[in-house]
Amino acid sequence: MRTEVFEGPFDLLLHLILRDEVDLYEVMVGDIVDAYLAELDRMDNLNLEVATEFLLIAATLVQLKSSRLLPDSDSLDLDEELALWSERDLLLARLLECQTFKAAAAALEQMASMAGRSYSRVAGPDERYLDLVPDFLEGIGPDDLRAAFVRATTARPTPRVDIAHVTDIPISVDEVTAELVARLPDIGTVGFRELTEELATGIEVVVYFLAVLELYKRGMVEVSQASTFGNIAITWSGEADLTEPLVGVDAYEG
Amino acid sequence: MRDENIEARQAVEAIVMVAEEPVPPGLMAQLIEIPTEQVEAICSQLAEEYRVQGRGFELVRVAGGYRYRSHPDTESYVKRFVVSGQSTRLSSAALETLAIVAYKQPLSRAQVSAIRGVNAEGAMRTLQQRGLVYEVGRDPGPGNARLFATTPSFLERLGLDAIDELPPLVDFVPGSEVIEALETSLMADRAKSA
Amino acid sequence: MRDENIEARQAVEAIVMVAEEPVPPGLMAQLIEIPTEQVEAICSQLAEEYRVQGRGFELVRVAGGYRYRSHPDTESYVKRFVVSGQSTRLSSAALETLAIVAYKQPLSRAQVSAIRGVNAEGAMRTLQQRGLVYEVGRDPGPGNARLFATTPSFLERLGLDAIDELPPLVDFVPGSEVIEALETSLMADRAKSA
Repeated sequence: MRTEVFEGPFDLLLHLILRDEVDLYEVMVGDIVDAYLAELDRMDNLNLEVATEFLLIAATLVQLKSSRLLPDSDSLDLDEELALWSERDLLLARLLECQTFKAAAAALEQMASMAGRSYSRVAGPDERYLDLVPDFLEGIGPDDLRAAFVRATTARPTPRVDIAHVTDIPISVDEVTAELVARLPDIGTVGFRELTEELATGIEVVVYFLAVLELYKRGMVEVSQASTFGNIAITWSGEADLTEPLVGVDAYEG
Repeated sequence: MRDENIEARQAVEAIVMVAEEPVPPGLMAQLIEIPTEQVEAICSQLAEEYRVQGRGFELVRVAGGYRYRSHPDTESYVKRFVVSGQSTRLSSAALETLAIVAYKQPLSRAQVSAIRGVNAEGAMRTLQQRGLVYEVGRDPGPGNARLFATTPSFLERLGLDAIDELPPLVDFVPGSEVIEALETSLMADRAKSA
Repeated sequence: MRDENIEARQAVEAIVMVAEEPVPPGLMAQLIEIPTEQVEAICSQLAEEYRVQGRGFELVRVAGGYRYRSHPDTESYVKRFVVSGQSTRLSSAALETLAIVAYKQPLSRAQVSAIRGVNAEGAMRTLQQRGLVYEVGRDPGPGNARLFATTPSFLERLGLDAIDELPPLVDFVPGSEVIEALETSLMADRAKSA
């Protein structure tokens, strides 16, 4: 068994779902964000695409999840409902495909390790025949040589993308939730934009958004949005449920 | 006739012995001037002889041709001998990417990325560098994306003669319990609000 | 005792089969953990068996070690095979190694390995054997590593007058990479809207 290194959002999702047999909507998004951030921390080398793709998936999941968290989810119109269904189907199909190739990869590895017990003969003709050998460089020109050089030298180190702004995120959903519980009673009402304007990255904004969702789910804040895409007003409802531990808030059954 | 067959047998053994890559039976047939079927028959006969005689090597058919390789039972000794330069294991990311290319070839990097859900550039580059995957052409459609396929050396690494010897992909589709788990978890929302 | 001997015989056959150069009996003795005399005895026994069985290859002692080679009787076929050029295409690993030597010469094997990211011993040996690369001196620094360069015959085969006629590396623009990146993001967009 290799050490668990999650390659991307699908991988992590599969792992969380299959390991714990969890309801995607119960544990989920916060855990996935946190676990994914932890993985990003452990990667010393990250392609920016991975992070971007992750945000896309996270957004889809947040959308799916919030449709259940919000009390008026029954009033979704048919189009929105259908759209959610097709997103679900798409996600399911992709997860299945991902899982299929995981299993295929394991089988290939098995085959390779069986075949790897044997070593091929590569000695070639002995000296007696060497002067008969036609041009080894047949069909190879200077440009092919340059291409080979470039291949050999650029292939190895994967280009490093500066990811300081991604890996340096010091926050988790739990932490932000706790922070908001501490800050909001004094502030009263605050817009989501103001709350997040100092954040450097999209992932941090997602983390804040999830934290707000959790507080809303627990009845600790009221949220309202005047218009589509408008600023979300968050109001402390003053009913802190201090008997519930805040650790693992995301697993809380709402 | 009998002498001729002995000569052909010897020629097959000699040619495969000096080759650096699997030798296609058709090529041997041309060089020895016998039908390809006879080459094939000689090769299976030889392979069987080596097996019966308990040789430390075997004659195998991989990647479309015949080649000598050490017998798997001798692994521990040969391993000590060839310690240097042996390829390291592939990461699970590279392996999954390789599986996708193997089953879906030819395909573009973007298609691989779409299936894996993460960018596959790095893994594809590793596989190309290891000589397991190579560029076979361009997509005739818009964009003319480069298309990739597995190399003969990939077949050899897996001990396969041809790509259609891979176990069918359908064998790896998750079992119903896994599908159910995924489905339940994705559909929970629906069930609860119903 | 008899089983042990069978295992040792198999090990000898396997090691000599995968070796690229004659294998000293002392080395095999170490690897198999038997006396050198026993290795020698096994080798003469095997050579005799192959002779009696009329194999197309022989086990010979040359340059202080044992190696397999094609039987002299098969010469005409082996010649045809070698001349056909199918035996000896330069592998992509060898070509990349050659390119590194060509552009960075003179340099040591260790430096080649460091650039390629994999052990380059085997590839370097192939290139030397084929007269494309040769030893030009020793590194004056610590270790006194052997330094290698491409041969005049290499230049000749590439149709070059001097090594500085190789296409410059600086103006190499990885245009294809850029196109590929665009492709990927276009693909992602399509996936999103699907």
